[in-house]
Amino acid sequence: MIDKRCSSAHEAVACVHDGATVMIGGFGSAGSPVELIHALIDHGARGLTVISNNAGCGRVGLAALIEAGRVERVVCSFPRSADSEVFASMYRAGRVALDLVPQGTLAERIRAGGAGVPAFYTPVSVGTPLGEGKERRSFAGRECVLEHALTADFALVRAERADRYGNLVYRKTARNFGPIMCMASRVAIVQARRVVEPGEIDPEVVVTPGVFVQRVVEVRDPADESALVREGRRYP
Amino acid sequence: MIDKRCSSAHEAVACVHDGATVMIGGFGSAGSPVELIHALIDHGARGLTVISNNAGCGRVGLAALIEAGRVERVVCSFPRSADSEVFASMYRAGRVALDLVPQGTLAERIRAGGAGVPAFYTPVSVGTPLGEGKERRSFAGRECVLEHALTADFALVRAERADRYGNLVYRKTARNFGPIMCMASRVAIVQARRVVEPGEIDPEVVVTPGVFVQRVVEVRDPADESALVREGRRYP
Amino acid sequence: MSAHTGWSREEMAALAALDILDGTCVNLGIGIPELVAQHVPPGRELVFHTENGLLGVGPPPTPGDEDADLINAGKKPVTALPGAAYFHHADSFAMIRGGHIGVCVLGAMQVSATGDLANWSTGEPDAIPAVGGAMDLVAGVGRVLVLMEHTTRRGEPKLVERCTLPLTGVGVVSRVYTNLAVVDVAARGLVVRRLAPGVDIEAVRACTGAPLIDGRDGREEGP
Amino acid sequence: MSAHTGWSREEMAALAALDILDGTCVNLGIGIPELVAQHVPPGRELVFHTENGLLGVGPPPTPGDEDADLINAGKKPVTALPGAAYFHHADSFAMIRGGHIGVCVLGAMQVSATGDLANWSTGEPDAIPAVGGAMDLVAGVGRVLVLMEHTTRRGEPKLVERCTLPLTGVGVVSRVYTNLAVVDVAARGLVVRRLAPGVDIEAVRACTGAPLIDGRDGREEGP
Repeated sequence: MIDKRCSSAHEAVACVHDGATVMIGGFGSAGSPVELIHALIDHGARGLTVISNNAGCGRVGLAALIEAGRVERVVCSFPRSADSEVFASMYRAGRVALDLVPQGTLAERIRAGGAGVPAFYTPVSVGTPLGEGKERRSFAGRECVLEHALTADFALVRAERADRYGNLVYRKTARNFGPIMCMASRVAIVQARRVVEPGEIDPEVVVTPGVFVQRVVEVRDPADESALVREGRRYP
Repeated sequence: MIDKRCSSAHEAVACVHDGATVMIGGFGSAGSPVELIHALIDHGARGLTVISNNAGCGRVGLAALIEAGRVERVVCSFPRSADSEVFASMYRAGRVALDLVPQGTLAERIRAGGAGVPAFYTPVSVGTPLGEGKERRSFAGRECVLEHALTADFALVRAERADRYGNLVYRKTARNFGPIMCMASRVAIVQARRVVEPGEIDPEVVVTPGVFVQRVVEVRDPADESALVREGRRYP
Repeated sequence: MSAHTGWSREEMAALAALDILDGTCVNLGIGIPELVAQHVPPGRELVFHTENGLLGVGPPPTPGDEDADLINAGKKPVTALPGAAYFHHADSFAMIRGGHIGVCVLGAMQVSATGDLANWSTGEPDAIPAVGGAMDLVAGVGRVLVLMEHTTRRGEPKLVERCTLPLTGVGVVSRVYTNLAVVDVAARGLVVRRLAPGVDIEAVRACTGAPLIDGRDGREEGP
Repeated sequence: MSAHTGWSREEMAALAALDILDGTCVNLGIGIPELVAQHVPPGRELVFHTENGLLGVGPPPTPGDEDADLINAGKKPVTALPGAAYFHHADSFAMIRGGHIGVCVLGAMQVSATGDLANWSTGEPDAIPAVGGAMDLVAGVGRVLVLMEHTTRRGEPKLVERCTLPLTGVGVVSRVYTNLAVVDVAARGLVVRRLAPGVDIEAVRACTGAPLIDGRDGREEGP
């Protein structure tokens, strides 16, 4: 029987090894898999490369993972926000490296990684500092750059509902990077507010088919990361 | 007010011009927009390039469009089936040209066209006759070919429900090429079994957001193309 | 001339909103551009896209009704209108890069006479670089409108011959709305289409870093 | 030796099914491979994928319950099991090309000693060329199993040194199940793993177009 359920967030992330590349879902706090990230901090894996849209807020979630010194490199589009002091100070101290990628290029590179497309051309970033050093080519008179697929060993993703096959639906704009990160990672680890029986999710509305998901853990009352940040919480 | 509804299939396809490139949804008969194709036959546009997975069955739908001599070229993955005599005889008579494309490459080229990606690399077709003449490049030791995006002037697509914004949901495996063809065409023309009020389609389950759709027509009882073929029907 | 002479931010947003055709799908950048949504002229329906995965963005929720899972690209709580749709990031940027979004309205640090845009980096060595979706928007959206003050707080021109700050895109801006003027980026240069009340074109030229062609109604043909 | 000596098609399908691990996501080609779904050993759960947009394909519907909108890649009516999911073609082939489908089972016209596969074109000049998803499957799926008769109807070998028919993919086949034998494509050549009851390896060699290594249990180490 196929059963991708884990009994705890700690069990779900136990497979993450030192030096792994980990995609982390969420756009700001929406969709941030806070419980999985905290379990990963407890787990202790280090030397991680994190691929995520942002670089964490406050001193919880991804910011706490970075603060704990576990992250060598962040690949993201927007590591700056009102509450991103942790990344800023670690970056300025040379303790974390940054690959800055335009947001749509980041999303498309992740999708390409999941879809078996090793590289593609895009006009985005041509003529800008982020386009420098990239291979150029013109299509129908438009200059483009070559972009390479991103893949990861693991993805940490928050969903709304899941079943034991790993089928997922998300909630509102918390969907964001979850579906493509599940596609692009060897082991997609998902926390869902509810884990339901197969068939309870209408096959027409599944957003992430189970084939893209390897581990599922129910987290009934996930923390609202933005609330934790407002309250000044830190982890651990 | 945004209102993409048309009062008839004939009105919906009236904009198709001679020489246009037209994507036609469906996989076999599932999702084939029979009423729109028949309206296009009545409309009379000729010199068309059709992009579709198949090349029609029996003497209705796409087969009838080809039989009427309106199609100069078909871009597809599988123009052969038990009931595809029309394409076969027109092809052998030199009256329709064929670009044969592996099915996944066809789908990805269409998606790329809709997503503003002019070209991408894929390992599919390397070392085969369909890979001959294509530009080659190796990524991580794997040989790939360069594939170019496909776009179209128009798409004819069948959906299950639509609203006046053009939001769409599909039914079962009739979804197939519809979503990506709406993305890749300048004017996506959609027949839906029901056109509903905005808000009646849950925003979480929309498959094709309205921004990809330009025209919507309600066809309450669409013909089952496979039944028409079994019955030996022809159009007109 | 003070940066706050002329139109208010609200007025600038209203002017931009007036120029967006009925039925257009619009992406609004963070900051002043967000005000555009409040100034859609009566009788027009625009659909607002936010790149974090929602088409059909509605007004902010009433206090207490915020939903942490329903935010815009600026990470502010929003609502979804009837007829909205949620989608993932790759689909969202397929809309942008694929040319399906008709207009985007962005803030800017500098705009050049040829429509180059600089709006993502101050270029300062200790700044944390952050680009978000700006480069994707300017590369993919059909018409890029810029809303900005005419000069920096220190009075330096933001409309310039060439941008000195790191670029977001090359030749991408269509029209600029400042507190002083509405300026088109045309093949022959920057063309003033409209001046704020009480503002003189020579005064605008004095705080602009590139030549301005006077293209106001009755003065000259459009580009 | 007649092509119909040895295992029946049902037996070949059952042998292939035995080799597919619990929990695998499987794509079945049109024809003999479709039989594999009926021979999943008790206690194993496989998820069947059809490239036209369904994961969780169930058995054929009872007559009268067919749904024209619910078909497989062979355009035959199917059902969807609890836990199924529908998706569009680009997502479906993202699963295939992206390596998410563990096994595919295909028919073949020829398989070479190095695992080249020819299964889409007879190469005849008047044939209507049609490729479908075969090239995508062999390029993307981790393990490609072939189910085929050992020879053509005219008795010609289908396991050959080099394919003479147009290729579907180069070096893609892992294992071949014929009516006579189970044969692995290994680095050192074709290795016979099992023979059908009453079939002699020399007889198999006689109707095979490439050298066969005898790798049956107890005879030799695996590749």
